[in-house]
Amino acid sequence: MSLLLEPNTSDIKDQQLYLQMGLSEQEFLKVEEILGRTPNYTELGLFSVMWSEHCSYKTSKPVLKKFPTEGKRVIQGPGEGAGIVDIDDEQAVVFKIESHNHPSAIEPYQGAATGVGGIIRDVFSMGARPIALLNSLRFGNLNTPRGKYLFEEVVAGIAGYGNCIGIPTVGGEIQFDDCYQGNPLVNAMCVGLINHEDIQKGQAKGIGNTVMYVGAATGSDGIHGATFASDELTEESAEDRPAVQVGDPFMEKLLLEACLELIQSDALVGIQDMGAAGLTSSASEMASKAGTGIELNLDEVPQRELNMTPYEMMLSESQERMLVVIQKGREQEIIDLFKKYDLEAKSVGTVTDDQRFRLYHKGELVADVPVDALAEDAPVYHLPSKEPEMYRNMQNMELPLPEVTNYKETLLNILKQPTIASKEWVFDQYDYMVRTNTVVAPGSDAAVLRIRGTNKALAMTTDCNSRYLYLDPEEGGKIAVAEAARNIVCSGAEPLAITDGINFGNPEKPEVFWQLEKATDGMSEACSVLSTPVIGGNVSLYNETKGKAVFPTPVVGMVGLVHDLAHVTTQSFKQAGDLVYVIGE
Amino acid sequence: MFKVKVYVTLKQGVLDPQGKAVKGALHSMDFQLVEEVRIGKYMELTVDHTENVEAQIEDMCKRLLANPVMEEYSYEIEEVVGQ
Amino acid sequence: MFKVKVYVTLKQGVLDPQGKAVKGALHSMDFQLVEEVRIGKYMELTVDHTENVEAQIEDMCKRLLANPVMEEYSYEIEEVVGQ
Amino acid sequence: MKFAVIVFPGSNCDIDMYHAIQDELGEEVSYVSHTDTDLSAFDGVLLPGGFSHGDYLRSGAIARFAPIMTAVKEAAQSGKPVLGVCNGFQILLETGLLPGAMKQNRDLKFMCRPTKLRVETNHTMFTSLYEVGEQITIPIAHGEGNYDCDEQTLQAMKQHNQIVFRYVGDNPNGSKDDIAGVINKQGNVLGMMPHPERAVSNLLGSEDGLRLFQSILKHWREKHVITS
Ligand SMILES: Nc1ncnc2c1ncn2[C@@H]1O[C@H](COP(=O)(O)OP(=O)(O)O)[C@@H](O)[C@H]1O
Repeated sequence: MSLLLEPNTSDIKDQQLYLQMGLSEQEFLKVEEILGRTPNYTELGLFSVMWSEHCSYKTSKPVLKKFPTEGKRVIQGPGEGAGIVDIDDEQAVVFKIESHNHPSAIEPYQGAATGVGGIIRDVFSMGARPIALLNSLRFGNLNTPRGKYLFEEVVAGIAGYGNCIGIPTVGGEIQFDDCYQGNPLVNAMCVGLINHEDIQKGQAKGIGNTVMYVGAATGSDGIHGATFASDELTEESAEDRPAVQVGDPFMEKLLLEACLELIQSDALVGIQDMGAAGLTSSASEMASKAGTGIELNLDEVPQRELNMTPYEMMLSESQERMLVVIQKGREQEIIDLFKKYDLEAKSVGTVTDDQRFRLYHKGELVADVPVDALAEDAPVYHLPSKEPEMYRNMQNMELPLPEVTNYKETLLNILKQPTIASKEWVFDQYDYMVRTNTVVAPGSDAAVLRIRGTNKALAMTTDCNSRYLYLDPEEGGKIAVAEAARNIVCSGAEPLAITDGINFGNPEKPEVFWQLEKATDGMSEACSVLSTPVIGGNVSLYNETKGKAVFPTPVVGMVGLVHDLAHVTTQSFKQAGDLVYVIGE
Repeated sequence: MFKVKVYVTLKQGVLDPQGKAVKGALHSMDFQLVEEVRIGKYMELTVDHTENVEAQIEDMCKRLLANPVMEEYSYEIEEVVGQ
Repeated sequence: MFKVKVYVTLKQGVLDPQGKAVKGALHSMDFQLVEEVRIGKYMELTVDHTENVEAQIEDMCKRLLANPVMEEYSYEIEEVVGQ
Repeated sequence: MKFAVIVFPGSNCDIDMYHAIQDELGEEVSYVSHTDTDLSAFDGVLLPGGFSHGDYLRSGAIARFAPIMTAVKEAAQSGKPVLGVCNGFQILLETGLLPGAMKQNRDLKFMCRPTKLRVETNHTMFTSLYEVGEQITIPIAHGEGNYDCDEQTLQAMKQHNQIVFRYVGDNPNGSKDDIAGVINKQGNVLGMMPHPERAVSNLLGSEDGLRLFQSILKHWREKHVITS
């Protein structure tokens, strides 16, 4: 029914519908050039999500390229679902951070919860067992009803998802500042453990192999989420959204266990989660990376609603879904495997040899585009950058030294700041102990988890003081990495690598782009000096309300290796009479 | 006094994991006749007599009792006589 | 087809922490007229046509939908005509 | 002694329970699926924490209908030790193996923290190695641990010494009479919200929970192992 109402190619051109979908005039022309014709509505949808900043990194790619990404322990750098670092004994640690800022501004509980769910899928789709969750949160003024509501609901959403799925939430950080009032930041990080032999890739290899869909059915929730995440929040954003994505951690728990069993099967060729841009990004990226093509029969896609159009199915961001590629002829094994977990696995397509992305619906070919055009060939922009005047003025300013007259009062006032105060109210709601590996719980510098059966442990932390970055993005970027490294070292671990969550304003503003460049320069330098390469991350731009950007907030998630459990150290004073030293300048 | 019954349900298209789980449970208990289950909230408010009850209830629903981003609501107001 | 509406509420006398919290929130929003709030569940079941619908619904409520130790239930069955 | 850890869809403390028995108690233990129907090979049954079936509708409400629950009831009737922790406790309540019901925590929030418990009786097969009145530290991690029952049930439980653990000091969740754990009249089915399996090694903060498992083992040995 809605198929008939869908705009045709002349509507698309005449009404410039691509603009609403986030494609510029030039980008639209480029799509026409690639196809040699005007795209239909479904095809336009594919391009618009895949070429959004969220999926293509079209404006941030040039700066991200500068990050040091190699190191002798790095097994997988940026590019796959999550990065992987060797921790000896044929074991490796897998981790990544992901933002869910815009969804959390609209529906804080579900936005935060589905953010957690998404990052967990990124980690287990690499074949790893997720062992810990962390987060990094930014809110506006806690004394406003809205600020308080967002804070409480985001924390509850993170807790709700992590507790239910049974992965401990072991750390994080929270900062409050007015600049985040209309645009809170919610970044979630997941850490997993893997044996080298189990490492998976998200690739659709082997012509003729079968593409299978597993997990929850597709609904009309979150359609166009990736595009939405690549634009500024507006008053209308709430009503704009077709349907809020709701997380189902129980479903994901089943999916997680099933997928970890699946990776032991030699019938599995490739696996990837359906995150932002759902079926579109997972399928096209898997084919593009393998140099193959993919054909999907959308009639086979499990659907939660009646009469879904190809456009809706391809752009839906329903949660708890995975795409897997299976050796031809072994589908039944996979169906049986998932059935054990009360899940459905369905054959929805085939790997082809012609590097095309083809979609069929009700017997008709509804989309036919070159697969690389969606994934690899997305445009890349080198945006202009400009040093803000405020920065120049500040460099010439005399450093104001605060004068303290009453130390006790000042101390108490500092401790009263929500950003400084104890976060126990928050982590009390997180099951940080489940799976009984948490040796150092939240409340110290970094969390430490033992690796069962060994004498090793992993230390992990998230850090970023965005006020420093606002004043000086380059120095602030260095400080963020250094702070994370200090937290890791103070816990008794050797820093291994970082994942970064880049949260900035609108990069089309030269001053914001300048912040982005400088901050990543600073981070790159610190990472080189500390030998902590960047093995993956996430970019969230357009974090603005009413034209005002948030502070530059590149969150650093760092993991370290404790070589011996005896090295584990916590923050607290241990007994009266112990000596206290200050080290450093 | 009024007794107000408020019904809050999920909007069309919003996933209802609870409803799904309950349907599954009912099926495994052999209640195959159940086609769909949607779970919402039911609230009973006891409210003092005031002029503009309906407007206030509307306001409460919109601002607190239902989450307009994902939920819909309806209500019934009954006057409680005597005691 | 039938549409069945099931209401599950806490028994009289059982303290309702959620209701208390909502009442507190309403008061702090200046809805002083609210005397009491009780929060329960509202479920909508779509059910195939069968002979003994009522008996089956009764059974579902007793065994699964409500916990007899602390909850009560009631329901309404509506026949959905045509399509 | 051979323990079964029952795994429901959504259980997530099954592993913790398994390792507590295997690594710290040093006894035999196996996972048993919710779809199995036979527990005759086991000497003790453990229902672990987690979110069976997502805790949707009410915690424990759906798990109660799992095929394995018939065997759990049989095990309980035959006098074998049955321990339900957290979600396991909630399932035992829904099943009716223990009296009462669980509500959302008083503050409506999930809470995870070490709590102080008082051991109210050591005349049970689960607590014989504790002193009566002893205070132990065991963590909780739950959103629905606000235990409730009617007055009559409470009196009956008090009379039969069925309240095994109470929270000391702050009652975290608002449970009636500070109840943290209760046992059935026969004395072989224990349900508790705090997690003894998370308190079996000092590396993780406490080993006060270990004696609970050791008590079970001791009771079993006294009954079954003929010493010559
Ligand atoms: N959002 C959060 N989630 C979990 N733990 C948190 C969160 N925020 C802070 N914490 C924990 O509280 C402790 C103190 O955090 P923070 O105030 O950021 O300290 P620091 O400045 O030393 O890093 C840390 O152990 C941290 O992991």
